Amino acid sequence: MATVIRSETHPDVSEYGEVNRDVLSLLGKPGRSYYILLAIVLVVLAIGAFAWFTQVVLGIGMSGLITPVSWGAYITTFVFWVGIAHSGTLISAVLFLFRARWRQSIYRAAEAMTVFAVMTAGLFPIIHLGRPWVFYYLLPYPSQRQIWPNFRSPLLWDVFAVGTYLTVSATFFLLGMIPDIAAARDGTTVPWRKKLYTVMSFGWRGTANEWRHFSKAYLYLAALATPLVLSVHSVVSWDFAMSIVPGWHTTIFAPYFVAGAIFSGLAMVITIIVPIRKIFKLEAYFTPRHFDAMAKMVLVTGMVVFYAYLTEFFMAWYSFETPEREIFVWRLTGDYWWATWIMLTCNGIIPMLLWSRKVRVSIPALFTITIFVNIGMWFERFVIIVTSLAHEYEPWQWRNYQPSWVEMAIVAGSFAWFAMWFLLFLRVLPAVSIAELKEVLPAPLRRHGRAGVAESHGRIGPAEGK
Amino acid sequence: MSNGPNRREFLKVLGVTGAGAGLTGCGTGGAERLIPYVTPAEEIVPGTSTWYRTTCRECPAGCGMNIRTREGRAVKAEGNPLSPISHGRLCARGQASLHGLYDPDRVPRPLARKGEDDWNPVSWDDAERQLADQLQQNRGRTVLLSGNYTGTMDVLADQFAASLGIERLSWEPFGYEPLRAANRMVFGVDAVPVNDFRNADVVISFGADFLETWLSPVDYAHSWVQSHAYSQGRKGHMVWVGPHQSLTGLNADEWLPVRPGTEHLAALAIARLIADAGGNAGSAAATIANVDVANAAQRTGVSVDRFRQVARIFAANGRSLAVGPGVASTHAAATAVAAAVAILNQVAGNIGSTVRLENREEHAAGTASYADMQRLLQRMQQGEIGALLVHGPNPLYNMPENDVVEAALAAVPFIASFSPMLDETSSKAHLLLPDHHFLESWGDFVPRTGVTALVQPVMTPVFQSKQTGDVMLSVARRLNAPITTQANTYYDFLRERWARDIMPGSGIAGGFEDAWREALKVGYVQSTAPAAPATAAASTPDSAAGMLASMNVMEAAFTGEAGDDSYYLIAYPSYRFFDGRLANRAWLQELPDPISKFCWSSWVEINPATADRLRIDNGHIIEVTTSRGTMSLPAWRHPGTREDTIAIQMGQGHEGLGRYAHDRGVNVMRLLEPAADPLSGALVTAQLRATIHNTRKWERPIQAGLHSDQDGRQIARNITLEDARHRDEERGFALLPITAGPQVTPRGEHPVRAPGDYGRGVGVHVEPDVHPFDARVKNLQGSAGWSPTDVDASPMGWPPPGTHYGEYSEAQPRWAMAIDLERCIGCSACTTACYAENNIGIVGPEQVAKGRILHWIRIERYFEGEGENLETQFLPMMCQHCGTAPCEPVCPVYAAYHTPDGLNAQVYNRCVGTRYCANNCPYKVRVFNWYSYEWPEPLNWQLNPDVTVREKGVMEKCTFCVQRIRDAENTARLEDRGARDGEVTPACAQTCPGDALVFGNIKDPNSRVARVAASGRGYRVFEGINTQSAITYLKKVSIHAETASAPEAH
Amino acid sequence: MSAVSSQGTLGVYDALDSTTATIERLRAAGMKRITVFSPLPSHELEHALHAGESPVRMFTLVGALTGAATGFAFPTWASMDWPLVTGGKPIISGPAWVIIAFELTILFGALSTVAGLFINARLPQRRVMQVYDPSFSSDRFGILVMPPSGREAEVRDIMRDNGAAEIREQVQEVKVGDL
Amino acid sequence: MAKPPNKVLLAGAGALVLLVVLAVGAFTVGPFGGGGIHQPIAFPHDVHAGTNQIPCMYCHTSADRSTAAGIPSMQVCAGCHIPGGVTMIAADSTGVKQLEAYWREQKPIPWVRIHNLPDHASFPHMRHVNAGVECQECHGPVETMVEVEQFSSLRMGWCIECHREREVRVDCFVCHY
Repeated sequence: MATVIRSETHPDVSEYGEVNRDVLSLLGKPGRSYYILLAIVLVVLAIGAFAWFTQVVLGIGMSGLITPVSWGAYITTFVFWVGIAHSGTLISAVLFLFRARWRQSIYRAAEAMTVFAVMTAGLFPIIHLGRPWVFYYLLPYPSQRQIWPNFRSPLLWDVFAVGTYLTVSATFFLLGMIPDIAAARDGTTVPWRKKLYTVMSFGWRGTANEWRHFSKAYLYLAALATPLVLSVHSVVSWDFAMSIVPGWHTTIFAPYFVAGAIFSGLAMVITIIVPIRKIFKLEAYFTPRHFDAMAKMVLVTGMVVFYAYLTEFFMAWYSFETPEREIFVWRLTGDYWWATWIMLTCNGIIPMLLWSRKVRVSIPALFTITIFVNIGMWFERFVIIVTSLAHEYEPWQWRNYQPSWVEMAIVAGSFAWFAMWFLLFLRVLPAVSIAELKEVLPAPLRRHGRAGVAESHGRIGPAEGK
Repeated sequence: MSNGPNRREFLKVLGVTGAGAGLTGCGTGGAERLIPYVTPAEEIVPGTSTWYRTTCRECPAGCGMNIRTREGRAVKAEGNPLSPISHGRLCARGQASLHGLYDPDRVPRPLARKGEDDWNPVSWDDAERQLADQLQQNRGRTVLLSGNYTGTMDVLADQFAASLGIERLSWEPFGYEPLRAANRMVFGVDAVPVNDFRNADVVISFGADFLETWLSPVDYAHSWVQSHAYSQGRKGHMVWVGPHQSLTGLNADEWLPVRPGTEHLAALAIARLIADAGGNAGSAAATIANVDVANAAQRTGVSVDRFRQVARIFAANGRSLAVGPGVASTHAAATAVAAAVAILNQVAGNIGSTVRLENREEHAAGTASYADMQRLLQRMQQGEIGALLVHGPNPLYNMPENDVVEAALAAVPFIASFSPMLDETSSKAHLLLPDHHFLESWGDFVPRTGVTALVQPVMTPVFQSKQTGDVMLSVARRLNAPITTQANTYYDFLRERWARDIMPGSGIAGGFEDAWREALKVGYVQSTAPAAPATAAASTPDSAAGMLASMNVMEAAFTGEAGDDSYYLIAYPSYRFFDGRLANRAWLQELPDPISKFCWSSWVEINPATADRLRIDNGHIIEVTTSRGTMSLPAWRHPGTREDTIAIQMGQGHEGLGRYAHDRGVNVMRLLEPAADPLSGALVTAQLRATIHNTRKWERPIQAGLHSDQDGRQIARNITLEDARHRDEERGFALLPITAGPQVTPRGEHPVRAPGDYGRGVGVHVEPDVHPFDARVKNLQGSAGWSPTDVDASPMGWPPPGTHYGEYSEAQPRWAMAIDLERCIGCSACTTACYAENNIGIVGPEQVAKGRILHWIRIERYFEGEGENLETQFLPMMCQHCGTAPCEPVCPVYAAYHTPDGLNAQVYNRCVGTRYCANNCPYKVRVFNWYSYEWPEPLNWQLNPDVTVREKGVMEKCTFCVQRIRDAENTARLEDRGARDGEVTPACAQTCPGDALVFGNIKDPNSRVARVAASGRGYRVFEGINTQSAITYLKKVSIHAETASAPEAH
Repeated sequence: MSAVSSQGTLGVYDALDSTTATIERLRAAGMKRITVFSPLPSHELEHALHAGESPVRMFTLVGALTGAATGFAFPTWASMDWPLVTGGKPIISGPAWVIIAFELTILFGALSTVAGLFINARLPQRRVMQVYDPSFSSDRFGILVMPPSGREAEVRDIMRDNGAAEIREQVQEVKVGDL
Repeated sequence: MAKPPNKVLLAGAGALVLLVVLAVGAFTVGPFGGGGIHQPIAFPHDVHAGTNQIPCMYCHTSADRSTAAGIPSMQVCAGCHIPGGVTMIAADSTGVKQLEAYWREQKPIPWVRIHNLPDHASFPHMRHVNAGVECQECHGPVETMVEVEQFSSLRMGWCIECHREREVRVDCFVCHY
């Protein structure tokens, strides 16, 4: 034991067994604060559920939606959650393909976030329907009516895109977790956990053969998930861009939305990981290096988004289209100026602080900035959706929208819904990837020393650069 | 004892189809009962419509009506195409008469007062006995206060009154006393003039809102549009003189915003200028000679040049007409205005041509003036009246100084009201004897001399009401009154009188019975001998002479403080509620007012410049104070109001009447002093100056259409007369016909005029060209995001290439519409007709304020310019049935798609309510059922059984009345032929008084719509988006339009 | 008498290099049926085992192609089945199908990848082998060999020589109950 | 090679399938209102239309000229059974006695609707009758039914099937407006 070789990303973790111990310790009996938090979340969720119930029984008129602005907070929140979902897949799949070293400890939490965010997002298209009880008309299933849905509609593309995204991201999430659940299975004595993990680990034993196919399957899933992540938010953006609404009908929407999604998703990852790291004392796994890397990506995507804003204004001016021009002037100066300026400040100006490395490695600063980004990104969708509809072609039908208590309760409930799943996830499933973390730790070797490391460095070596 | 409608009685006649088809569920909830007729009425075939002719009694105009009934229920009102009054059209009030019939707040049965707001139901027998007792006791001390009785009812009331010692008083709040007084003075004829708008190329209105409420608005609107609208290269002209523009004023080409109270000076100045140029002043020469034009200009605030201009047009044309004053311009010098108008007509040589002085029976000498009413109140207060019978008028609402009216009513020991509604006055009565609604009644009415129209019941009574004529006869019999009739029912009495007076020894072979049947089928009879035209009297009475001598210096006084925050207060009649009697019609409350677009409320109209000065925005709550008190109501910035004037509409602010009218807005009468015009006895409505105070409180205005500015988007366009002429000539048929079109042809046994007597033009079909600039812009837009059009962009171009598949073939028709903005007067009758036809939900004030009104067709009203240059454009906007509809491809479930016959369909039962289609509709004509809207019993009886009732969560919009298309197709099929042009008319086009909307298959080049759409004035809204809409608008021809050397582009 | 016995020898290791070394030696000794347990995927182990390319990729490819084909064929068929024109667009609106096809490519591809994994890795397993040690999912490696009868000692020696922390003999490959 | 799936999994999948089936089924099953419905008077269609060969349109008079086929007025019943106020033809039967009671009171018979088309679908009888569709094709062999039962499902697929077969319009807006 002459030299102890340390992982560059996780210098405070040295042994495989330690990873298992640390990670699986999260699955112990939660403390009181956990239950208090869960109770609060459930209360908010119940309020949201009640609001939805009222809306279903009485009619969608319970929302603040009106004739020109027939999409509002629901679709805003839908796009928001789809956006949040994106970073999870990005971190797990895209960074996996790019072999980014720093993803291992955070990707599980990010992936969980993806799945839960899509589960949350997926509710909103149903919530916002006038007749949610016939939502299944949107599904292409054979019925006695002999009629099929309209494949030309961007909303149907949404059904396909979001449905695929939910399926694939959930698969990716659950599949990637199989070895870890096996580890949890092996490490627990609690009967219900044992049962659950046995089922969810599909009898995983960690044989070399299983690993061989698993690695490949994981790689191909990652390869499929990467274009999927781009397509989903493109399709969501086409809900708007395929229309002829001034302020919606623009070709830059797909890349602009994807950048925005990654931007907001990464911000959300930071927002979530900061408290988890603190509460569960996972400082050894979520190091400043991780935050620095994520903050850089937030900065880059933030600048793409801000550039897209400016491009929109330029194109509106350049188009010489009266309605197009006026909608953008109106956004800045009209009745919803505050929303627009919240969006510009939170997404365009505040993230500029991340140019400073000091800010990037300061956890409290990052936490604050990412919360602003989350707010800003919600308002970005609000601005796009509401201002465009409130100020369309026909001046006679210009009218402003104001969310009702039902909408606010449902939107708050959606956060609770997401939080509920996340809280349950933290206590039930391994929140940090055990197997993959081991990959970035130095392999346990009989013969220690440089030579041994060099010989077996493969993917394990700590000596590699970033 | 239920106070509800006669549900069971009704079911007997319901027949076989369920009332009001609903979308909810699949009919699995419980077994539905089928109630057959015991003995079927001969003409009723279940599932088909039966039409009845009758006469509208919602206002004193008396329009001929066709009522469509299904299984014994009246479901739709339309104009009787044979009627010389309605010309087959109706206004919104007429359309809404069904809501009077099915008003859920009608007094369901006779009621006797038990206490304050507490009533005992009594039998008709009891009620009549009580009435008879009271009449017996109060012989000689009884007054019958009625509305405007004409014809047989007048005869009966006379007999009834004479035989029982009852004094009669007929009073209409809109009595037009100054017109009668002035004609008495100038011509010695106590008559309201008959105005021939059809032959008047130039019209000057001194505050007469003849398109809304003035005398016979449907007739006038129809006739005026014929002469005024651009046609075959020429166009009429209209000048509005007054401080405030009502709907009629907004339709004028020119506005002379004279100071309130000076309309007569303007009229005299114009008359003087015409006389100077050689006009024949006749007996008024002396009056005219005194007129100082410069002085008039100074006092009215209008330049001499403007007067000169107007005078030149008015005189040079030879076919001109001056009308006025209206109710709103009845100020202290109103009689002088009427006299000056008469003089102006005389000078311009219109007497005998466009103006005829005949005794109009409905405004005959018997009609009481406001001053008469004041005297009656005095007598009531002094205890001279023992019993008061009220049938029609609602003095407690319609007269100022309501405390006095209330005290007078309280001083009468016995009041019986025949009102079918518990209005303000009848709620003070001791006995309620609800009259039938006119659609349940027999009767006749004389809308104009020489025309006697029949009123016949179209269905069995909804409630246990009884016709007042029957009550009179029955009571007279009980008291053994010496009446000279054998008739026991009013029906018999009516026939008796018709056999005696109207059609004596009728020349028809079958005798009276056949003649009677024929009259019922036609709806009216015309007397053969025309009334002798009145001639100017040789001498004028002394009072008149005095007035005529001094009228050139007369100026109506306005009381109240003069000052910076004090404004002339104009109270003007409501197009929707008339004098307020129709305020409980939910359709009318929900109908955006044609002027302000407010619904369900009152508002005060303030000039935008004034409003700016006081920092008032639409929706600010304003306190308006006069000597009679203060009222708070929302402000609306109306550029058609003088800066020193504010205006409030009459008709709202009811304390009774029913759930829809109660406590909505304010009753402006409460702000007025009880002043009567000394010469005519009319109520002076323009009398006060009011102060206004901005409370700075803002409430969301209950208004449809918050923006009156087109924002340069060229939605409602206009064109100069020269350009319109030029463009039509370019097309090779300068004489493009758009004349009074074919009426809807209601099937059934009633004879109607044969269609096809219209197309007198040249049937040349020319493709509407795309202006080269438009084409270029379209291509430019292609690079900015829009697809350039590469398919036939005309409305005939459906289906576009690439979509020919399955049933989509060239052989199918394409239903389309042409809308002539020249002919749209903004009256919104189409909107109400659409509500009636299509079971559109009534959402109520809160929802309207949010913007959830469900109208399928709306009238957009845009203002441009200000002051004398104010240009108002009305534009009916409904689903454009675009060939490349943006709403369709975005629907994920095919609820929106295009039918093979070119309709933009909305399939309710498929709709899941994503509302994407509404977002993507540039015209914003799709409306959404935010809730399930319900109709209280028995309003739901009106629901059209051919149209699905929509539930919550479903998108809906104009369907071009597809049920009528299908109906016509079904009928045509039965007769083994195709549908004929003119056979399908949507409800909106059917009722349009101006015939602005033309519907048909545009693929048929000979169809009327194809020919109208080919006009040089044709354009389509937002053509640049390439929606290829099926609706072609024809530009309004305006003197404010810019000469189009620069072609307009979107 | 070269039948493979149903009883095996299990070597448990603490270090990766000793595991790989043991495998190399066992292979050199001609041992077949070597089952290796590992807490993490490791190229070294795969390399030592001379494992071939996983066939999962074929599943992915076939699934994805099926998805793409379905994505074009199904909307086309469904639109022709009941042709309804929307917005004046052709019944077969090719460009719109691309999105459907794309999503189905991913969906089918992903699902068949999972199927490929499950089929190839013989998952799910209801029960786990008796020999399985919970530490295999934590920090230890295991090698199970089914030596031909008579060569058990040879196997044991190889394991011991290459640093096995523990050697269990005569273990059964049978599966017993839930873990 | 896969082992029998876990019981929990199986149960979960089963529950999910059941849920979907129920949800879809609840909304797609058409209105069947035929069985077990009894009319106020047990009117024997088999006797009238079968034995006595009375044509359908003798009673349902408006089927060829209106959207509604029409329920015969009581006058039609009375015309045969109670001509001139004297009860004849099967005067002893319960049904005719019941009819007589209704007729004396001049009260309509509250027949129960058997063929209940959803309200958002319009079905013009005349178009179908005039196109040569026999009543029986939709209403079944009424002339053999003692008590009329719903014969066809009246679901959309059933309509469409026939429309496609006969190559008539299947455009949504033909029936739904």
